[in-house]
Amino acid sequence: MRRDERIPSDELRRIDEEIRESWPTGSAVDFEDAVAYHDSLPAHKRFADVLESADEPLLQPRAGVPRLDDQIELLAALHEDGEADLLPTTIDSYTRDNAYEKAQEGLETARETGDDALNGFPAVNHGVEGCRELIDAVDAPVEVRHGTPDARLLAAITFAGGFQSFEGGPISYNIPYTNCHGLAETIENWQFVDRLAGAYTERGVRINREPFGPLTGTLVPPSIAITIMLIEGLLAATQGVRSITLGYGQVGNVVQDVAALRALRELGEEYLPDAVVVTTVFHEWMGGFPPDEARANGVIGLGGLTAAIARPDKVITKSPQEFQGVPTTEANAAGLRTTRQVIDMAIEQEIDIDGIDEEQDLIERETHSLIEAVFDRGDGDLVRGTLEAFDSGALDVPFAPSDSAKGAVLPARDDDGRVRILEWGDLAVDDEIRAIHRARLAKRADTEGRDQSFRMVADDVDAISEGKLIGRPDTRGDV
Amino acid sequence: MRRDERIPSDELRRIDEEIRESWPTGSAVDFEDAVAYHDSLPAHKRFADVLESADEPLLQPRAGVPRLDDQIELLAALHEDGEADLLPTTIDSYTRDNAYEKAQEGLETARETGDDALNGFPAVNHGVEGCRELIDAVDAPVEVRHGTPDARLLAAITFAGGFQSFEGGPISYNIPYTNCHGLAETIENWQFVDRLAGAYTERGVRINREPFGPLTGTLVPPSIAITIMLIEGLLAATQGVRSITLGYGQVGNVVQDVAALRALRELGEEYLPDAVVVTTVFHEWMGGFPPDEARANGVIGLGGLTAAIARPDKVITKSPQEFQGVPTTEANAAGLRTTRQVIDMAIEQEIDIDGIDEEQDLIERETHSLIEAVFDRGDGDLVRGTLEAFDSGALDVPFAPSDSAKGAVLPARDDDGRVRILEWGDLAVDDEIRAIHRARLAKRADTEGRDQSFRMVADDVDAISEGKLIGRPDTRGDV
Amino acid sequence: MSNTVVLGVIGSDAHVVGITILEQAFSTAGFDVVNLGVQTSREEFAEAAVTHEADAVLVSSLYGHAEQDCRGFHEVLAEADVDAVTYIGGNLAVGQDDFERTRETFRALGFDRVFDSETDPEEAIAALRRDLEITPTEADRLTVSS
Amino acid sequence: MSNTVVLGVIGSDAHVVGITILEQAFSTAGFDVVNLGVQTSREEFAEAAVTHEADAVLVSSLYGHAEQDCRGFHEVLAEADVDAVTYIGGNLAVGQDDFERTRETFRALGFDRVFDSETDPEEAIAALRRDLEITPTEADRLTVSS
Ligand code: B12
Ligand code: B12
Repeated sequence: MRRDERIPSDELRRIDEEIRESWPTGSAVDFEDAVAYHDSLPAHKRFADVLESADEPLLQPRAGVPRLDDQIELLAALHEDGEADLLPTTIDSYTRDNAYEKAQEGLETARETGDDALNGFPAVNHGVEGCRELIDAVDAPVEVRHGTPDARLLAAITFAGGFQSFEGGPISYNIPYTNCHGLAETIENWQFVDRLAGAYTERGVRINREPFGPLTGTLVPPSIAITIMLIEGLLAATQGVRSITLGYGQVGNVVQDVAALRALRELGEEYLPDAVVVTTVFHEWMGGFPPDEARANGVIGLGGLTAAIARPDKVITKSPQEFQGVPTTEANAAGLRTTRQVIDMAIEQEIDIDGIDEEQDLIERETHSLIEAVFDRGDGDLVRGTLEAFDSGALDVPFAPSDSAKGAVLPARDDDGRVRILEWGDLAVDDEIRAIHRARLAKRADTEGRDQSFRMVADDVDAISEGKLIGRPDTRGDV
Repeated sequence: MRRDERIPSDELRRIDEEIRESWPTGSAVDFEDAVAYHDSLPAHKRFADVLESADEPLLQPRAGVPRLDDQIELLAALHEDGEADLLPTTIDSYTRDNAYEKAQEGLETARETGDDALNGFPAVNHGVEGCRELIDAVDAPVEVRHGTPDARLLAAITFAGGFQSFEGGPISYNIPYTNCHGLAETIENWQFVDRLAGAYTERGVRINREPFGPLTGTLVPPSIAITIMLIEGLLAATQGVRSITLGYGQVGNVVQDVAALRALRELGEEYLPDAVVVTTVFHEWMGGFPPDEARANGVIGLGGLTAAIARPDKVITKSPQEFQGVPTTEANAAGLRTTRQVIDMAIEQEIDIDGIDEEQDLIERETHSLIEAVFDRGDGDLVRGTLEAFDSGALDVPFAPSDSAKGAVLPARDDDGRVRILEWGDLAVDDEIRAIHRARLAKRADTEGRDQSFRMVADDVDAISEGKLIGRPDTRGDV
Repeated sequence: MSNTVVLGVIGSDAHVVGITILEQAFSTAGFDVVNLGVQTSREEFAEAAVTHEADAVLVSSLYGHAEQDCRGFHEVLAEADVDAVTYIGGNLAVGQDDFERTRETFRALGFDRVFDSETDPEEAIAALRRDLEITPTEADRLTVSS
Repeated sequence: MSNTVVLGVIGSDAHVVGITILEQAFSTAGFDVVNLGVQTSREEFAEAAVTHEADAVLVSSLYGHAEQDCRGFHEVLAEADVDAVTYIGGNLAVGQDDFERTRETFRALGFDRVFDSETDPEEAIAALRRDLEITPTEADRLTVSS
């Protein structure tokens, strides 16, 4: 098992070579040439600089289609019609599984039939040259967004291909995304990704790294998400990453969301080394959306308003077609503009809501408790601490498909709609905190005249898609 | 000139007869028969009861097409697909001008060609029977919405036709809507309308009356709107109206909007007689909309959120197609559902924003000053006071097309986006209040490094349609 | 270069905000503006054009009845011997129209230019300068697409 | 009436929330549920169906690759001599599809019923009760439209 230590240069080279040899397009990667390519990019395509110097939340959609020319067209449209500030390239599911052969088949089918046989852009198959064509063609910084447990080859190719931001991390792209990879394994994989980003950083190409904050997107308690962001931020920093964007997914309660984003920023500054520039990203609601574009626009609007108050550095927008499937370009651009309008109308307003500080305190207390438990269990080593914490359930993620997490934690909303914890499993928070949650949930149970149970959790999971924040019993009756 | 006194019964009868004789369909109006018809309506079609007993803001769209069957279909769709709680019937512009002949032509063209040759439902031409067919066919309470300075015949026919709510008032349907009617004249006209509603009320049919709060819809300072609501409420109460819904149009600053809605309710309770049940209605942004449905959804979303915090009894929704023209049924229903989603997600949350009380205090101080000035000038008579106040500019409405208002007041947003007064004309507020506005506007001018001028007003008029709340100089540069 | 522009809202339309903005923009641009306000009849437009020897008549309509209101407008102008450039702008049709069709309708009614409600006043000013052959200025380089 | 249902998410799809809800709903409704979790292969479905003598196999797919993942699924079941009712549900196509077309596609692949992602678990339960000829209960009177 690796420790939380910087991968030595020779080891880096060894893995790098091995990785590049694992698939034909790997051979086109040349570090020196890549650094030169990045150096040739104009200032407005430098992801970290653009993000870190913005004075308003920047907007970024999700988007990826198999063919290069379609992807260029899609990104151009999102940039122009959607007024996106930052652009994404979402990778297909086969690539995420390292099934490059299948991705190749899908790409060829797409090329022949024009059908989108893949649910994203197979960057490995497009190779360094294809990626650079994309970077050259679009007029804004572009991030790789994926969900790949073993993203080493993807990183090698996309970094060399000119992408300057890379989403994911060993926990956030494992626990919510797969059940086929152990945590020890993904930590190793991501140490390489971060080390490679660090190598570019040393040469002046500050690759931005963005741990995936929303996790399973479904009622994730803020302190759990923030703890994982801190771990991934720390692991990345060890490997030399200097631009880190910590993420958080909207839960829909404005006070809790603003408090969480503030806690995320504060704790990020507190825990990450000074050499790292910390930024934050807010994801509009990542759980189940309403099956209706009009209602989806309401969800998006509330997200925009939350962003205007909390002022994260970046917002990842949703489209009104989220429920149904991958959105059309127009719907994707519409989600961006709806968000922009709300943010721009609200951001100059002084909107100070009571109770944010208290909620932030609670989140910070919980997070401190969790992250210190991780440190404790690691006995000086964060990798070990992380593994032990997940193994014991001291750290856990609700609705995790992965066996690497206990999945014993169950969240539910309180009477105000804030996400609390109903089932704790072995989560490392003390009784005092548990009592606060318990009291809040008891109040809700009381309001609803029913017991706290999985039924409540299930109702909450469906609530937003059914038009409410809280899954009250009569809500279900309506449907 | 009439005074603010209840029209005596014989006078009521006299005018009523005269009015009914002025156009053929008037002859079908029979008061006793009408009372019996209202009594036959089920509880869920009784407007005042439904509105006054709701425990969440009810939603109502705007909608009117010329043909009866189309109008029925339209309202059914808005009720079912839009989930509207209360339904409207918006009257066409010819009827508003009492040009029933032209309305008839338009209606016939519509019947022949299927084209919507009128911009609303010509209720007078459809007559009592047509109206009742509509009321019978739709499954929710229906309000008449129009903009008619002389709405006496329209009221006589629609009340007899089963409508139980009627928008407008002598000021609010004059000053913003026309330049062809004096204020003394419209006050007389509306005394009759209110007296007729009062006559039904006496018989147990509580016709709901709703003064039109948004006025010109364009940066109207809250205190001006509220003052006019109080005047119209008082005039209606004198005539026996017992269910009054005071209105207010969103200005887009959340704190100011919530403060204004609270002030509206408080002052309504304070000034209107105890016998009157006071409710409030919030109109989503009534000024120029963005020429883009996605951005329009953002404006609507902010309106929904404001409603969730302020909890008015009713919300009049906008559609994403507001900019372009009369919306399709689908777009109209979409505006309703977007609003519903935001309200239902936010309404159970405790969102207490700082500064609402101070803003409310300011609005109440200004309103007291204005309404007391009206009382003073009337020397005991509200009608006279109103006329003199408008005549002297002690009361005024910005962007008024009517010569009955001085139109000397010019509003502009302050640095926080709240609507303040830049040019006062002879508005009856004291120097202390003026100084507060001046200081706020000076701060903005300072931020923008430019003088306070009409340019600023013009920029603010366009701002929301161009994507911002405040018309900053660089905003224009962008476009 | 004191060119005179007659401006008003036609029919029984009372949307005044647009012409308030237009009045200010045209004045600032150096035109003499005669603002007739809202609910102006064809005859009032013609009269004002004669009285003020207008170079241009600018008609605004927002409420959706423009077509009915403008039928015969140019005949009234012709009878009064008005020889001015005529523009119309605003929300010219009821509902969600296709603007190109609307433009044709109003061109056929005799308007020299037809503007939709997304029109920036600067655009109309640039067009009018061109139509009246006023010495080009900075603003003129804006594209005119009406 | 202890009917056994095998449930899982096929392919490399890891969307677990839907099956978590389904598991609970089917259990509450009295079925024995074998939840295979996410990223379940065709073979794993077949094996579990054999081992647990499943009356029904419920396949979930959200991520848009259902069609590829389900090609050959019924052949694998047939080879293992599984004779169970088969349902599939979720977001079955990439993008904004027309669901009727999608339903046909999956019917042709051999599924007895195809559900979209708006499906309420109660609906699937009612359908299964009907298909397995389980004594009707209250819930059964719900319309089944799949
Ligand atoms: C504010 C408003 C009102 C206010 C008006 C207050 C007042 N007296 O001015 C109130 C609430 C009173 C009102 C009433 C009505 N309104 Co209204 N209103 C609006 C709204 C929201 C904004 C208009 C505005 O002020 N815009 C800001 C100004 C700066 O822009 P503008 O007016 O478009 O003008 C600019 C351009 O169009 C252009 N332009 C305009 N004219 C001209 C002329 C020329 C020659 C040129 C070059 C350019 C040009 O330049 C201007 C300056 O930039 C619009 C919808 C929208 N646009 O968002 C509806 C809208 C115009 N109204 C509409 C309707 C139907 C009405 C009513 C009939 C509604 C009703 N059913 O009660 C009444 C009509 C009353 C009457 N007699 O006129 C419809 C028109 C429908 C259509 N055409 O299909 C609209 C589009 C709303 C809708 N979607 O249904 N309204
Ligand atoms: C939460 C979520 C995630 C979470 C999942 C966490 C987890 N492990 O579960 C995260 C963020 C990790 C994620 C990842 C991805 N996601 Co996702 N995700 C969602 C989202 C927002 C909600 C899903 C959800 O939990 N809904 C709530 C549950 C209760 O409902 P449900 O899943 O629909 O299940 C119900 C019904 O469908 C039905 N049902 C389901 N299966 C079956 C089976 C039978 C037999 C029956 C009868 C009924 C039935 O009953 C269920 C219970 O009521 C949806 C969009 C949406 N629906 O709003 C997108 C969505 C499903 N995801 C999508 C995609 C593309 C992905 C990724 C590939 C994204 C990416 N590009 O990174 C990855 C895939 C990773 C992987 N390997 O699987 C797409 C699928 C596109 C398509 N089909 O065209 C969607 C539709 C979003 C979108 N519009 O693009 N996602």
